[in-house]
Amino acid sequence: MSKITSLTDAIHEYVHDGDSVALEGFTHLIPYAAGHEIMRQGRRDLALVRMTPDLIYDQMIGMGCARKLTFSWGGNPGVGSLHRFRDAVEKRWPHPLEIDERSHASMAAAYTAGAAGLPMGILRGFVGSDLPKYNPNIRFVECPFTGEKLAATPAINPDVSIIHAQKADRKGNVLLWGIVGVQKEAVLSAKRCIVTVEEIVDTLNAPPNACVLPSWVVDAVCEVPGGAFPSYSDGYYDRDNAVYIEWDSISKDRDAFSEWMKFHVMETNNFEEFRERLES
Amino acid sequence: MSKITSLTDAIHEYVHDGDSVALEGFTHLIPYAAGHEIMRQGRRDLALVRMTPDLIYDQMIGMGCARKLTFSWGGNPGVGSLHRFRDAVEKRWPHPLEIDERSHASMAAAYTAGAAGLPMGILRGFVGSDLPKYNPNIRFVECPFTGEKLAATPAINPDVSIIHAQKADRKGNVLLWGIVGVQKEAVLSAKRCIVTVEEIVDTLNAPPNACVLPSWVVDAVCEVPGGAFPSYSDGYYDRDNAVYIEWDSISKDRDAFSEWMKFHVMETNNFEEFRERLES
Amino acid sequence: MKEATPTEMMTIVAARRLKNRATCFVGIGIPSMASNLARLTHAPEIVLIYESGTVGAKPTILPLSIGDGELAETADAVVSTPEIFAYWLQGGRVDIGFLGAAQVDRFANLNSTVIGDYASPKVRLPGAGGAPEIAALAKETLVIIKHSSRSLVDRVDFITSAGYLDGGDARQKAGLRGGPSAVITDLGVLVPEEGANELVVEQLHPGVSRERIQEATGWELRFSDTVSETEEPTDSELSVLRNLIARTESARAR
Amino acid sequence: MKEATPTEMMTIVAARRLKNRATCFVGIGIPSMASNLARLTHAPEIVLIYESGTVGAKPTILPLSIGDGELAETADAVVSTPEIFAYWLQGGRVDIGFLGAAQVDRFANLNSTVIGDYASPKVRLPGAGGAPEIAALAKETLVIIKHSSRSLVDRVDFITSAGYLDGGDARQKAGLRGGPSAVITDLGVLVPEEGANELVVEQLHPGVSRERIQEATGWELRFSDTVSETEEPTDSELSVLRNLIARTESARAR
Repeated sequence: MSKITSLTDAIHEYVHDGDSVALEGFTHLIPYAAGHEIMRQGRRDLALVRMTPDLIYDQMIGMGCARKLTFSWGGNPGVGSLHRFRDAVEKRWPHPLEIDERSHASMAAAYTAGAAGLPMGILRGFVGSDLPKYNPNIRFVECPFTGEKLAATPAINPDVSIIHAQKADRKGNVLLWGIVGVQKEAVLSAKRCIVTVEEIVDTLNAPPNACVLPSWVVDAVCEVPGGAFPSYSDGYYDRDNAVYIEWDSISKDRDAFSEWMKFHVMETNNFEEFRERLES
Repeated sequence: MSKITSLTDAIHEYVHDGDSVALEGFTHLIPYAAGHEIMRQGRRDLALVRMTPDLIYDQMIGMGCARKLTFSWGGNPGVGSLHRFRDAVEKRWPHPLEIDERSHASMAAAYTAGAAGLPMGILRGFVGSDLPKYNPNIRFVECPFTGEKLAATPAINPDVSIIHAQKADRKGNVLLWGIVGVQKEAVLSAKRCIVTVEEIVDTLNAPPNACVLPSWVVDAVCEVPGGAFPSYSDGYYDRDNAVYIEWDSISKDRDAFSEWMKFHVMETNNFEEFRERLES
Repeated sequence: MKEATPTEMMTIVAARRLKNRATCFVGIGIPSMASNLARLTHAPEIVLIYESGTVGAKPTILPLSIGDGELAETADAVVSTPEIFAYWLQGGRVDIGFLGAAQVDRFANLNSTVIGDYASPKVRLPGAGGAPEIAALAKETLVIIKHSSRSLVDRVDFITSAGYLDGGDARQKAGLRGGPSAVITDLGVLVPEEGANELVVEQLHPGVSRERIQEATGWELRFSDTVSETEEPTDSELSVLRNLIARTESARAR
Repeated sequence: MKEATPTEMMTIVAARRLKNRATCFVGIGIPSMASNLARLTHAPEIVLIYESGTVGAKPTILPLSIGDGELAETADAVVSTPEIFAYWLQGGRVDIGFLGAAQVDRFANLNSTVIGDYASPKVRLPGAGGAPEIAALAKETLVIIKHSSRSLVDRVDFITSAGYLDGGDARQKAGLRGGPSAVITDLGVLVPEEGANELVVEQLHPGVSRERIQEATGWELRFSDTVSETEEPTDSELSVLRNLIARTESARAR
């Protein structure tokens, strides 16, 4: 299989039922097209990982792809709840969802540890919080120099990480810029990794010290223009806030949600067709 | 005192006898001018910190500024020994030098911890090495998730860090690029910090995700063109390898060293005069 | 000028607490509005850090999400998420953190996790986000919340972010410094009483009576000896804020 | 073509061990020369990582320092020093690490710290640098050292970087994988014998006798059953290497 491939083939080859899967992107560059393709291909029992689940995980949870969610903030930014996520946790619909709930700082430290080949990240955190009472994945270590108690968070090492970036070159080197979130860490902590990009170019012309992922750490690069919609790609298009707002009413009702997903995602062949149906 | 100031004033105000002082720069952007000014002002009992001591620390150690050195590699890159460093350790000249010796990876983790407000950094390191037998600053912690033994290194938090960068704007925001080493961490881990720059410009025009230090984390910015000589500044001048090679013979002999330092550094008023005497 | 709405009031009261050159760790919504209002009025050199990794953002319009392109474009530096939490928040560089929550209790503990039981919650809230570490590591935090007896409660159902825990020196004993310096609501301002660290009313917004604020609070409120009426928003505060919002809305409509 | 010098021989023998697409953590000197030679001959897609933070450097001339501008300009990515050690070396992305040392012993342990006693050394060497972690974390390491009875010793004065420790499975028991796969000298190539992990001679360079290599070694050497003579450098290897060096020297003279 060549490194530069179609999204369909990449998801088929690298995302398997039961995998732990991280789709990262902090508001910016969220890999929506890849999330849709995972649903289209009917993946099940995924252990989803993401700091801020966002709409794409709401959809995947509602469609029954996920058995578990590792996360730190599950809301619709600036709008309110993720109703499918809530329904899964509150009413176990479409089935129960195991949660591994942390904080942003500890998720970031956990990805960092994963990328750095360490079994845990350490941070000053969780003191006084009730989270450690409910999450056995939050523990504490003692500093052998000062005796201080520090929080420890187990490394995140997904079976597969997926990110969206602005550009790749024909060899599969990837360039992203702007708000880069934990994407580098998500890629470097994963066993396998897929990158969707706005475009494939002859040369990246990356500025010094830019966030570049060399092709040999990436398994598949897929050209998917607009693949972060309704999130955004700095330099390409803005966030479509209306979609985020509309999602609130679509997702509130189970039937309305299922129908919307069927029409827009499951019955389309790819992200382009999804966009067409959405805009028609 | 204004943020943008002369190097003389900055060293006078921020570097005190007895301080722990880190001058960082990995081959590139080594703050030579600042090191010279510290010697000119006759600072004593400094606890020097630097991954790769290089010629500038060889000079400071030989001139008797240092009581202690925290480091991971003390050689003249591509040339051989740092003779003044060796003389201090082997023969206690001009006086004994306490050493806290680590490895690159642990120094990097220690600066990172210092910048991150943690008392220690953790790494996979030192297993099987004799260094932990001699350095009580290398200890081990157990991962509460996997039971693995990981090396711990105490955070580095210098009293003052000094780096050289390419540019600052008139507000004192600093931009560096190319091989950036541990400079950001050195600055963010320090109580006080001085940055010398090649030039002060109206606007930085920093590319996205560039290494920028906002003015409010920097205490003093000093315009010192060529201030990294004989190291280099990417975009300004190359490394002067001849100076590195010549240093070997200058520094081998105590008297030759002392005379050279007196004439070139101690009897000059600033880095510009040093350069003139060197080239004459 | 038209009277301030409750949201405007909260925003202006919060903005007034921000000193020039303060470093603020800012979330979306009122915190972002308040700190940008401060930046456009009395605190031009305030430093805004958003958890998406933008340091020194100077947006001309308000961001809708924490990671809007506007923030990255106007920032002094854009760093990764691990770095923003490790070097900038945990590194001790944040003077003031803003926090919202579904519930705050009499010792200023915050809940943004669940209403009801954790394992089978009545309402599953979005969760912690950056809050526990902001609450623990900022030198000072400001809590902004709409006043009601469901949001200001005697005991939060779940402590997501530590305030003063059981009150007194419990927070300090747990090894935490800082803490909430004020809870700003649409009715007034509550501050932790020295020593006990129980929230007491320090300010009542114009037209709000002691009875009204008590009625909207889930515990028996105490009032500071120096309780005062909040100064009316000035015309300048109101017009800068309203211009900012109008600018934001017109930019978003495009 | 003029016969290979000892340094050229070491360089060529090291280069031959580098497979295409291998990721190499490279130091200055012979390692840099060898891996660039490999890149310019049989391994065009080899990935060179220098500890100064350059990933995928493709220098046209040899760097004199580990942080030459040439490395940054030709690299795919230039990252910070903490990142290069944490994400790239410790993260398990390095196939082959190169190490030099002042001393190597019969179990391939390396000393670059002191000759004599640590507290008052006869010779203070530069120290560890990146070596202990390269030795521990690269999937495989190659040691390059000039052969003499002072450098190939029965026991190193100080273990800076772990080889096979006391031999046998000592390294594995200590929790380390990988390990030195070869010690390449100007006289031959030594490899750890399976099981015992004692260095035995596997190759002798052309014209080097068993007696000569034994004389230059500080312990009683054993020879592999399959000991062979190193293949002569080809004209192509020699000319590419000499061109690279000439190009480097002429660039430096400018």
